[in-house]
Amino acid sequence: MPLDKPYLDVPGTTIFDADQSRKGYHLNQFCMSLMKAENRVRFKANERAYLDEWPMTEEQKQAVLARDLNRCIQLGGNIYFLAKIGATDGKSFQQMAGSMTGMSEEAYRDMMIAGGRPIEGNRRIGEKKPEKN
Amino acid sequence: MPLDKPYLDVPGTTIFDADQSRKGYHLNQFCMSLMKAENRVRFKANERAYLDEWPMTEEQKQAVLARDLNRCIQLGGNIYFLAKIGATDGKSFQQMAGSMTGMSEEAYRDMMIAGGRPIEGNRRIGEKKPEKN
Amino acid sequence: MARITASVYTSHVPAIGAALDTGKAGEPYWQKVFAGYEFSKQWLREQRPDVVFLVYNDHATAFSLEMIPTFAIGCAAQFKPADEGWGPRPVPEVIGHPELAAHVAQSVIQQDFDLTIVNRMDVDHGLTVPLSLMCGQPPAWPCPVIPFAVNVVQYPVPSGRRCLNLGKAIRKAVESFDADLKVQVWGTGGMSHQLQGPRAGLINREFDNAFLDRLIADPEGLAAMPHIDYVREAGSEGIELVMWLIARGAMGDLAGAPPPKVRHRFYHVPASNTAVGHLILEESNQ
Amino acid sequence: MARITASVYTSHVPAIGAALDTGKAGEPYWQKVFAGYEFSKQWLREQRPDVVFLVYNDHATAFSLEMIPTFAIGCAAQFKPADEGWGPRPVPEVIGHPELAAHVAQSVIQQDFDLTIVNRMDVDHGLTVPLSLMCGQPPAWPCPVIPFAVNVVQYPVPSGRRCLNLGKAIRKAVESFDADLKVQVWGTGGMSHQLQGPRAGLINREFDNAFLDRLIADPEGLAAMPHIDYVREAGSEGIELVMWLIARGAMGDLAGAPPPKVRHRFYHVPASNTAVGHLILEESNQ
Ligand SMILES: [Fe+3]
Ligand SMILES: [Fe+3]
Repeated sequence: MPLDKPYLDVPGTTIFDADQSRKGYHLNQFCMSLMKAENRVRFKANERAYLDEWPMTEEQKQAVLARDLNRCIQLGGNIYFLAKIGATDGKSFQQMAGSMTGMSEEAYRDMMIAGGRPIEGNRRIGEKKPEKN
Repeated sequence: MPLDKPYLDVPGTTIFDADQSRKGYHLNQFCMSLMKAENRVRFKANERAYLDEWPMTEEQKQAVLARDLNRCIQLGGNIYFLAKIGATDGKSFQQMAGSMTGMSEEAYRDMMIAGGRPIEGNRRIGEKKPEKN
Repeated sequence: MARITASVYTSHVPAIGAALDTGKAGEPYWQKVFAGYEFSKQWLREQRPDVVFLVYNDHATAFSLEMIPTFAIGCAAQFKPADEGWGPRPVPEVIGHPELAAHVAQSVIQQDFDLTIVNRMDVDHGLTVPLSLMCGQPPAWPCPVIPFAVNVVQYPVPSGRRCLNLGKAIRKAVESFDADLKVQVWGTGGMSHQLQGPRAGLINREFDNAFLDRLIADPEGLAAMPHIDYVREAGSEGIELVMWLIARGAMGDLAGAPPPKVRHRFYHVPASNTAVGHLILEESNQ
Repeated sequence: MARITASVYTSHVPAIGAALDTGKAGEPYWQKVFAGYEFSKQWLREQRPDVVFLVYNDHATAFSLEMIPTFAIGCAAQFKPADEGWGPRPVPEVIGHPELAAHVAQSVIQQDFDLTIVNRMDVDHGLTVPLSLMCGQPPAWPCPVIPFAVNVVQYPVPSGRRCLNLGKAIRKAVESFDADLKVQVWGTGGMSHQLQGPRAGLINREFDNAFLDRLIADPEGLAAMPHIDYVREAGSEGIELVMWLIARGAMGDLAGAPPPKVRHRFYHVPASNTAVGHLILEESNQ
């Protein structure tokens, strides 16, 4: 792709650029539809049937059904859109963010209270980390 | 109003600026609704009832009912929005434009074929006109 | 690398589309208009671009008063002809070029133009009439089209200078796209016309022809012309002509190349309420 | 004439709104956040503006992927708190200032910023949480608010330089408005946070505090920082901090006046996933 992407070496991070946006268009628009109460009800009643109303890829649908947010992001999802799924499930932003880190909810919350994930070792892919996190 | 308006001395012309846009918001949004076939049908069946669904002023509604486009423009209408009323009535853009000039449809068409309304005498309000038009 | 090969300028009068769509194109009134595009259709077949970057304005069709973007770039894969109140025009769907559109958007935003990115929109006569004039009535348009919509409905519209500079930024963006594409930039709208009020029907041949002269030879000077001159001299809807400066700004002479070749020039009054102007400029180093 | 009296900077974490709305504001976790705004609430009562020009970003609420404006100015008479998926926040409607908004829009477009004018939109936590932090839970907000939304969701977002220059243009626009109004400009979002992927939870105290230092003393230098530094150092959502430069650009020192007074500064980690930063700068010639 000809877009200049200086951000590809940031670890554990996907920048929502035009390519991602194109890939995730219908996935994100599906998420947006959950801002209406009646759609949330319909989605919860039969997730698969609701997803099938959208021209999403099978992979995207599976990622939503599994609530695999990392996979959703890979497939073009953006966190502010995906957050509507979390809201539908009654999850907080902290629970959603934590779910992508491989940490338990408690461990993630404790990390935040202790000052958050440190920047050292997290600037560049392959950078040596001074400590485990 | 504090907006700078260098265009107020152009004769027979209303510039659709922020003030006009605010004044005409609901009038123009009503016009926009006529882009849907089912709304055109409902409007034609009972114009007054359809207009009453919109928070327009009584003056605006009367101007629409009378198809007085000059008055509509004074009250905040924009010609591209008002054109949807003309389309609903089956009028061409030339018929609509002509209707605002006080000329007959034929006289307006003939003026256009003869080269249009001349610029001389039409640049500034109060300017001396070299000929009647 | 992609490159700009030519720019095309034309009025986009809705009645021209209606004449074509209702089989009136053969009438003498309309023949005088279409005659000016005979050369252009042949030229387009020969100089067929890979993508057309089509600058136009929406006429209260895709954009109501809820949201009025100054500049909007269409990044979708396709765009449907709009129902402007009398049903959609019976013309082909417009196929977009999402990759180039996204690249231009990224590049131009980074050059400090504050675009609105649009991923879904119907396109009105402002976009489809120029295609009809340049391509006739084919079953499909000859190449992908990137719609670029400019606000000229609610004042203030962008200045001539801003439009010319935007064209320069679009050229840079196209030239940094990593695929061998021939791109044409089209500027549409105008020429002199006024559709509203007691002054409706205004036409100004002298202004229009001087505009064409200066667009060819003195675009930088022309870009300094204030809005009020367009409104006063070319009618309230003549302001659409600022969009021609975007296409003109994309030509190489403003970035140091030799002046473009004037391949075609046409002017006719009237089409409905409007003076029809048309120009084809080709890069001389083609 | 209208004038800018102060600028306010604050994070706009949604969980802060949720804590207030669900009666958790008294819990020790949240008390540490709200304590940083006690001074500010008192200050706002004393320095009550006539209008707040509130720079924020929409979080896929009013704007889906159909249309993504780089800069959008809210010109409506009122704006409803949005349903972001758990029902609208129980906070007052936001009353706009259509006349000043339209004036700023016109002036800023004529200074070559390509705004999108918005006449209808719901406002999300990006706008309402700063109001809650600064005003508490009143039955009505203390003054009209002009929402100004910046795209920081889809890359590329506007550069820091562009944002700072936009702030300068907003100042000029406000100062040419023909009514005696005290206007505050608020910049919201940030500070360091990342809500996505395995790096979620990133916090960078040193970056944040250096950002606050430079925002106060070296805004022109700070404006040169490229996006990648925000993303790398402050997390993918830390990019929201570019919006603070719009508010900073509106302060008089960048137009030749003396430096602003720092009335308040606060920093705390965490609120949910985010580092909370807050600053109040007052024009010194008040
Ligand atoms: Fe037009
Ligand atoms: Fe935010």
